[in-house]
Amino acid sequence: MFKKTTGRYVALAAGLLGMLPSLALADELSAGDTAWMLTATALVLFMTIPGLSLFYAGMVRSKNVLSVMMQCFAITALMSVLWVIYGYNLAFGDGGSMNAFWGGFGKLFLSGMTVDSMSGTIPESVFMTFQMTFAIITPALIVGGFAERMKFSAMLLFMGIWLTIVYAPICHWVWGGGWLGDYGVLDFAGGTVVHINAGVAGLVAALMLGKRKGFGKAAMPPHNLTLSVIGASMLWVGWFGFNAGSELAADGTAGMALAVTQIAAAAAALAWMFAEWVVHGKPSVLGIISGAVAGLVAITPASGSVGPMGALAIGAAAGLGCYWAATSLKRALGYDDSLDVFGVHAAGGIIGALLTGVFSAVSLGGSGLAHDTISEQVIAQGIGVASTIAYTVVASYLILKVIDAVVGLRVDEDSETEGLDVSQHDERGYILT
Amino acid sequence: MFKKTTGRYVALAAGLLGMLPSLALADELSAGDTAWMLTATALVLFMTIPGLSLFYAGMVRSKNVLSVMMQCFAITALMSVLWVIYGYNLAFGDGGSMNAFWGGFGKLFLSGMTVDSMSGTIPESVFMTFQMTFAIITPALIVGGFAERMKFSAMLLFMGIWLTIVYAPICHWVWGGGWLGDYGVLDFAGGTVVHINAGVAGLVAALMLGKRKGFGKAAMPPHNLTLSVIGASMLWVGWFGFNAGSELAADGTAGMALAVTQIAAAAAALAWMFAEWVVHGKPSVLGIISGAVAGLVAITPASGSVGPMGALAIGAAAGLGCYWAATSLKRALGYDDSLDVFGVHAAGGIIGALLTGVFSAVSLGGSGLAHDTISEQVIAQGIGVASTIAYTVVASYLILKVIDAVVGLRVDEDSETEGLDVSQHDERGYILT
Amino acid sequence: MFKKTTGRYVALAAGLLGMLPSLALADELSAGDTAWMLTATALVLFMTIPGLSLFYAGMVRSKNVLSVMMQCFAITALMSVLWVIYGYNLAFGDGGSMNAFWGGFGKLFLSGMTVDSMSGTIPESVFMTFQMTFAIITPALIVGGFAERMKFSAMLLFMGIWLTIVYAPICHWVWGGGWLGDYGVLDFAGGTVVHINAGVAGLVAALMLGKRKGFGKAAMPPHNLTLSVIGASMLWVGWFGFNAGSELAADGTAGMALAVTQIAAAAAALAWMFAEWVVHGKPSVLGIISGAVAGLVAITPASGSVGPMGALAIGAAAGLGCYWAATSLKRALGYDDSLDVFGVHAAGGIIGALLTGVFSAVSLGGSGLAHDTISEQVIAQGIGVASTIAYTVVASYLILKVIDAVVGLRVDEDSETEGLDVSQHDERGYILT
Amino acid sequence: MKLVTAIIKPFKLDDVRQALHEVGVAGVTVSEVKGFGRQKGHTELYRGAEYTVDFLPKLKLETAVRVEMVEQVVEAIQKAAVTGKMGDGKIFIASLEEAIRIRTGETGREAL
Amino acid sequence: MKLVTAIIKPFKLDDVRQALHEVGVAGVTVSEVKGFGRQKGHTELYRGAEYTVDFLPKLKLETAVRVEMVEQVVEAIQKAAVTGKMGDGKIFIASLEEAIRIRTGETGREAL
Amino acid sequence: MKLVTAIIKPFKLDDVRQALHEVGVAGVTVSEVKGFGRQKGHTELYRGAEYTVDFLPKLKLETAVRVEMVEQVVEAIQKAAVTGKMGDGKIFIASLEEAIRIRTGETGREAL
Ligand SMILES: Nc1ncnc2c1ncn2[C@@H]1O[C@H](COP(=O)(O)OP(=O)(O)O)[C@@H](O)[C@H]1O
Ligand SMILES: Nc1ncnc2c1ncn2[C@@H]1O[C@H](COP(=O)(O)OP(=O)(O)O)[C@@H](O)[C@H]1O
Ligand SMILES: Nc1ncnc2c1ncn2[C@@H]1O[C@H](COP(=O)(O)OP(=O)(O)O)[C@@H](O)[C@H]1O
Repeated sequence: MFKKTTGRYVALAAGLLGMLPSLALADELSAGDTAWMLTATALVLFMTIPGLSLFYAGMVRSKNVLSVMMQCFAITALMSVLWVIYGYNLAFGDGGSMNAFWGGFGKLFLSGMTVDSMSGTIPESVFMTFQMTFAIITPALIVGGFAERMKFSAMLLFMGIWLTIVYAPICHWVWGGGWLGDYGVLDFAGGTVVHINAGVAGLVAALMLGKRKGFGKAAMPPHNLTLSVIGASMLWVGWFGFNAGSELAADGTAGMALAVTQIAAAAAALAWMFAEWVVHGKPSVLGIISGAVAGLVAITPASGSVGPMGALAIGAAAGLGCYWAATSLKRALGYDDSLDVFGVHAAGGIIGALLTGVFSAVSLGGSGLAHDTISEQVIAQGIGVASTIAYTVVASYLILKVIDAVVGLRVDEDSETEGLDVSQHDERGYILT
Repeated sequence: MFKKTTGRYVALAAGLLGMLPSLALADELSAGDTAWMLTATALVLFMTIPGLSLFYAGMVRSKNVLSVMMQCFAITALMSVLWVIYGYNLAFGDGGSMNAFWGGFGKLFLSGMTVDSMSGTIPESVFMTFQMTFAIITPALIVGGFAERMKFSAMLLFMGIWLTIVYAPICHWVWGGGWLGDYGVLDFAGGTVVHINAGVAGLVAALMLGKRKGFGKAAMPPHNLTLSVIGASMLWVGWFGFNAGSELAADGTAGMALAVTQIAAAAAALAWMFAEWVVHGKPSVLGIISGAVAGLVAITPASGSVGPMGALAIGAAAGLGCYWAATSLKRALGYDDSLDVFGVHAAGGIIGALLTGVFSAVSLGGSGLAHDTISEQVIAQGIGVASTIAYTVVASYLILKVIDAVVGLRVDEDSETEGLDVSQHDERGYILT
Repeated sequence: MFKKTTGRYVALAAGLLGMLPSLALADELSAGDTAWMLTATALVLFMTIPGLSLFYAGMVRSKNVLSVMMQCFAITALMSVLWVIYGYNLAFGDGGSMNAFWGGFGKLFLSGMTVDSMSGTIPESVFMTFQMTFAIITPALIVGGFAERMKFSAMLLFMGIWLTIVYAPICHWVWGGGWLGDYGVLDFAGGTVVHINAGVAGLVAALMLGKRKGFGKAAMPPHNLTLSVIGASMLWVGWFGFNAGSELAADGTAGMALAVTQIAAAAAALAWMFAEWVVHGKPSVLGIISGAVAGLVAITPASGSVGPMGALAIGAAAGLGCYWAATSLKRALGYDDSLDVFGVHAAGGIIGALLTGVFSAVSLGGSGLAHDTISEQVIAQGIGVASTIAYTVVASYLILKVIDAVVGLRVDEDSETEGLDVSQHDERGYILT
Repeated sequence: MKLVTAIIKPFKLDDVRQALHEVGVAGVTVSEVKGFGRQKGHTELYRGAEYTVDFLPKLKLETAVRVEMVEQVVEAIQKAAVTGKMGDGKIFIASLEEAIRIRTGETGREAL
Repeated sequence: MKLVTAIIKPFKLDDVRQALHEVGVAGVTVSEVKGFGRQKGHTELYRGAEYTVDFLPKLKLETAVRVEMVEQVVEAIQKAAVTGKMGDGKIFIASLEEAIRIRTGETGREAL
Repeated sequence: MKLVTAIIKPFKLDDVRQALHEVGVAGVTVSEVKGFGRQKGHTELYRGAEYTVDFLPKLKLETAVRVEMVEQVVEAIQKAAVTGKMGDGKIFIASLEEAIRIRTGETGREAL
C-alpha cells in the first residue's frame, strides 16, 4: 500500500529484532553510522538541557526562572529512568497481538540488551538512548503551557504518567510498528509524536490550570531574552541531531535532512520577522527566534523526504502560520499558554505534518510518498494528526484531573506572587549584589 | 607549479562534479567522513549562534545586548536562504570561461542536488550546508565593527549584498576553483576568505558609520563578560568543526587540524594574557579570551598544513600581534571598531596567512607548501591577503555608500542614547525585578 | 592475571607504538572511529569551557564570577601548552625501566607525531588531543576547592606544577602502561585519575588556604544558579564524549558507555533530589544538578564495563552518597570546600571506583572483571583509590607549601572583600545599567 | 510642599500608580529597596546550608506634592497598597523646602 | 545643612558629577530609580503583545551641603542636567538636622 | 519622629542590622547606591582601555525612629559601621512629620 521511502523503518525493525537475541540477524556494525548516532544523541539531549530550558527560562519572569529550568532538568532525569525501566519497551517492544497499539511489557529493565545487541547498523544501546532523548524533550516541551503556576510535585507526577500513557503508545503507533506507521503516515523525526503531541498537551494543561494571576492586566515580559536567544540557538544546532539523527545512519538522507532543517529554520525565522515588521513596525528578537523554532518544528516530520525547495516552502508557511497562532489566535481565544507551546509546537507540527504529504512528492523535489497521490498522503497525514490530537487531549485531561484531585495542580496565590523559585525550591535566580 | 597538499581540493572538485549529475563520477559515500561532516556543520553553526553572538553580546552595553544577538540571528537566517537560492552556486558553481572569478548563476535553487548527489566521499547536501555555515559566520563577524549604532534595516541590506558581491566571489577565488586557489595560495579553512575579509569590512563599516556617541569620553565597558567568556569558549569548541571539518573527511589531516587548532588557541591566549600582565600589571578575562580567538583565527589558514610546533609559534605571534592591534594600534589610529573585529580577525588573519607560508614547510614540521620555497609561498600568501583586502575595502565601501544614500546607515542620536534594543526592536534585555 | 575487557588497553598500546614511527605497526585508520573521536574531543573540551566554568561561576558570589571563569580558561590554555611540550610524553611515553611509574621525557614537543601517526584506528594527533582535554579538566575541577580566595598567580603556578607532578604520573599509572593498570584496576574514563585526584587535591587546597572570610556567618549563596544549570547541562552532554570517547572507537562498548552514562546521571539526580525533598521539605535546583554531576562522576570508571542496571545502582548510590558528603559530612568536619569538589568529585569517584569492582561482574550485567572475583576486584579498586589519594594528598600539600612560601597563596583581606574580579583582573562581571 | 514616601509591596505598584493618577499626582520616582520589618522573610537552601533571608523586596515611591494634596495622596496610597497582611509597608511625610524643574528652571508648586 | 536631591537622565551623570565637583561638592550618593512623569515611555512588543512601559530609567543624586552652598549647587546641577526635552527631572531641597561621618564621628559641616 | 539615613559599606550590613536590632529598631529600608566621595575607586581594564571607576557600591539604610531614640540609633550605627578607613560613610538626620502604617492605618509613633 505504501512505499517505504527511507532506511528508517528497516532499521527500526532490525532494532526490534535486536531485542530478541535468539533471533540475532543483526547487521554488521558501521563505525561511521555509530559515530554519527553517538553525536546525534548528545545533540538531542543538548536540545533539552540546556537548550529548551534556556529558551523557556528567558521568557518567564525572573522570580520563576529556576522553576522552569528545574522542571526541564527533573523531567530529563525522570524520563531517563522510566525509559530504561519500561518506557523503551512500551514504545519499541513487541506487543504481540496488540502490537498495533503498544509494545507491551515483555522485557522490562532493558533485559537482553548487551554490548553486542544491534539495531540496524548501530548498537542497540545507542538506538535506545537516542530514542530516550526524544522521550525527554517531548514532556519537557509541555512545560511551556503551564509555566509559572504549577506545583512541582504535580508536574513530576503528570510527566511520569504522561510518558507512560501518552508518549510511549503514540511513539509506538508511528515508529514502533504500530498502526499509524503501518498506515503510511510520514513522520520522519517526530512532528506528530513529539511536537503536536506536546503542544496539545500543553494547551490542555494551560486551560486546566487557568491563567496566571494578573494575566492580561499586568505585563509579563520575558525577563532575560539573552537566555532565550541562547536557548533557541542551541535548539537549532541540536535539531540537526534530532532530524538527521532520525535516519539512524550517516548517509545521503541524513545529509539532506541536515540541509532541509537548516533551510526551513531560516525561512521561518525570516517569515516571522518580516510579518512582525510589517504588522507592528519593528522586528523583534523574540519574534525571529520563535520563527526559527517554528520552522524547525514544521520540518521535523518532513526532514527525511522533502528537498530544499520543499523546505523553503514549509519553513515560510510555518513562520507565518505560527506567528498568527501565537499572536492573533491566542489573543482571540484568550487562553494563557505561558510560552506558546501550542502556538509554536502544535501549530508548527500540524503545518509540517500536512505539508509533508505535499512536498515529499517526487514531482515537488521530495523523495517519495508512502501513498499513491499527494491528496491521499495528505489525508493520511491528517489522520495521523487528528488521532494524535484526540488521544492526547483526552488522556492529558484525565491525567490532570486525577492529579488535581489527589495533590492539586496549582500553587497557592501567595506562592505564585512570591514566585516558584522561592516557594517551590527555596532558591533565588539572581543575587547580583 | 604547486603541489596539492591535502584532499581538500580534490574533494572540492568532486563536489562540483556532483552538481552535474550527468557526469556522475562520484566517490563512494564514507559513513565515517559523513558522520564527521554532519557534526562539523553543527559545530560551525554553533560558532555563530550562540557562540559569536554571545561573545559580542557580552561586550556591548546592556542597552544594546539584544540588538547584537538579533543581528547575528537574522544574518544566520538571511544568509542561509540566499545561499540556497544563489550563493552556493556563485561560490562553488562552474563559472565557465569566467570560472577564475565566479561560479556563475548556472544552477539556482540547488537544482539538481538530490539525496544521492555526492561531493567527494560525503553527500553534497552536507558539503553545501557546511559551506553555508561559513557564509553565515563571515558576515556575522562584521557586526563587531559597527555594533551599537547601525540601523537594523541597513544592516540586513548590507549583509545580503555583501554576501553576493564580496563573500561569494572571494570564496570562489580561493576554494571554488578560482584564481587565488589556482595560484597556490594556502587557506585551508578561511583565514583570508573569512577572517581578513570580515575584519577589513568591519573596519570600513566602523569608519563609515563614525564613532559611537561619547566614544573616548564615556566609559563603554563590556556589560556582561560572563556572556563573552561563554561565547569565546563556544567559538573555541566550534572551531574544531571549522578547521578539522575543512578537510571534509575524518582522517589524519583532520586530526592534525584539530590538534593544531587547540595548540594555537592556547598559545595565543597565554601570549595575550602575559603581555597584558606585563604591560598593565594584571591579566584580564577579556584579554585571555580575545587571545584565544586571535589564535584560532591565525591557525585557520594553516590548520591543514602545519605541525604542532608551527601552531605554537603561530599562536604566540597572533596573541602578541592582535594584543598590539586591538589596543595600541586602535588607540593610535583612533577609529571606533566597537568589538575589535579588525584588531582580532583581520590582524590575526593576516598573521596567520603569512605564517602559513612559513610553517607549512616540511622542514618546519608542516606537510608541504604549494610553492617551491618559503619565500615564494609567503609572497603568494601576501598576494592573497592584499587582493582580498583591496577587493573587500572597495566593495564594502561602495555598498555602504549606496545604502547610506537609500535608507541611512545610522540610527538617530536619541535612539542611540536609548539603546538599540528598545529603539530598533521594542524589547529590553534584562527585566530582573 | 586479569582479562582485558575492552579495546581500550589495546588501543592505548597501539597509541604508544604509534609514537615510535620505526615500529609502525599502526592499524588502518577507521574514518568512523576518527569521526567519533574528533567529536568526543570537542565534547570534553566543551565540558571545561564553557561547561565547568559556568557550573562553578554560578555558585560563587557575583564579585568573583569572572575570577572563576578566568581560572578555568587560563588552565585550559596552560595545560594545553604543557601537554604538548612534555605532559603527553610524561603520561603516555615509554618510561623504559621506570615505565611502571612514568613515561619519561624521551620525546618532548610531540616530536615524531606526524599526520600519519596512528594510535589504534585513529590518528595519534586525535588521541593526543583527546587526552589533553582530560589533562585540562582535571586541574580545572580543583578550582572548586579554593574558589573566591586564591591569588591568580599562585593558582597558575600550582596548576602547572600539579599537572607535571601529580596528574601526568597518575595518568601513566592507570592508562599509560603503569603499575595500576597492570595490576588490573578498572578505571575506564577516569574516576580515579580525574575525579578522586582532583577532588582530593581540591580539599587539600581548601584546607591550606583556610576558610573564606565570613564563612559560616555571612550567607554565601550562589549568585546566578541559571549559569550553574547551564554548566551542569553542558557537563552532562559533554560527558558522553568523556565516557563513550574513552573507548577510542565508535562501537558497542562506546554505545553502552553512552547509555550507562545517561542512566547513572539521571538516577543520581533523582536520588539527590528526593533525598533533599525528604530531609528539607523541598527539592532544589542546586541539588538536582549536583546529583547529576555526582552520578556522572561515579559512572566514569565503570562506563566501559557495567550494564544498565549497574548504572542505575551506581547512580543512585552516588546521588545519596554525595548528598551526604556535600552536606552533612562537610558540615560535620567544618572545612570550606567552596564548591564541593571533594563532596561531589572525590566522594562520587570513590563510590564509582569501588562499585565498578562490583557491577562489572558478568553476573551483574557487566562485561567482566579484570580479577577473578568481585571481592578481589573491589580490593584492587580500593588499592587504586588509596594510592591515588595518598599520592595526591602528599604531593598537592608540598606544592602548595612551596608556592605559599614563594608568592603566597591567598589574596589579602581587602581584595577578598572587594572580590577577585576587580582585585585580580580589574574587571567587573555585570554592568547591567 | 511635602515629600510623601511610601514603602509598598512590589506587586502593588500598578494599583498605587493608578490611584495616584486619579488624585492628580503627575510625577513619581520609584526605587527598588529591601525591607526589614515585622514581616518574616523566607528560608533558602543551598547544598544543605539553610539560611533565612530576612529582608523582603519592596518598592519605595517618592512623590513631591502640594501641601493641600497630602491628605488625599496618603489616603490614595494607603487604600491601594493595603492587603491587610504584614509587610504592607509605611508612608512617611516630610517637609520640602523647594523644588526645581530642571528643564525649565521653574520652582515651587510650578515645578511639580 | 540641606539635602539636595536631583532626579536626572542617566546619561547626564558624568556632566553633573563634573559640575558638582567644580562648585566644591565632595560627596554624592546615587541611586538607580524609575521615573513616572510627563515624559512618555516606550512600547514593548513580545509575541504580539504590545504594552507601554510608562516608567523611565533615571538617576537620583543626593548630596548634603552647607546652607550657603545650596544655591550654587542647584544651579550647577540644573545647568549640567538640562537638555530642554521633557523628562529632564527635578531638584528637591530639604532641611537636614545633623550629619555624622562614620569614620571619625565628626558631626555637622565637618562631616560633609 | 526622625528619619535616620546611613550610607555604609555593603559588607557592614549584617553588623549594623544587628546593632539596630539591639537598640530596638524594628524596621529598616535598604537601597543599593553608588557613592562618590573621598574614597578612591578602582581602575578597570578592557582591551587596553584603562579607566577609573570613581563610584563605590554602598548601601543606604533608612529608618524612621522616635525622637528619643535618635541618639542611641546613631551611635549604634556608627559603632557597627566603622572600620576607620576612608569611605565608611555618613549618617544624616532629618525631621519626619508623619508616618502611617499601610496595613492598619495607624499613624505617628504607633506606625513605626
Ligand atoms: N521604622 C521604619 N523605618 C523605615 N522603614 C520601615 C520602618 N518600619 C518598616 N519599614 C519598611 O516597611 C516594610 C514593612 O514593614 P513591616 O514591619 O514588615 O510590616 P508592616 O508595615 O505591616 O508593619 C519593611 O519591610 C521596611 O521596608
Ligand atoms: N512630583 C514628583 N515627585 C517626585 N518625582 C517626580 C515628580 N515629578 C516628576 N518626578 C521625577 O522627575 C522625572 C521627570 O519628570 P517629567 O514630568 O517626566 O518631566 P519634566 O521634569 O521635564 O517635567 C520623572 O520621571 C520622575 O522621576
Ligand atoms: N555630602 C554628601 N552627601 C551625600 N552623600 C555623601 C556625601 N559625602 C559622602 N557621601 C556618601 O558617603 C560615602 C563615603 O564618603 P567618603 O567621602 O568616601 O568617605 P568618608 O565617609 O570616610 O568621609 C560616599 O561614597 C557617598 O556615598
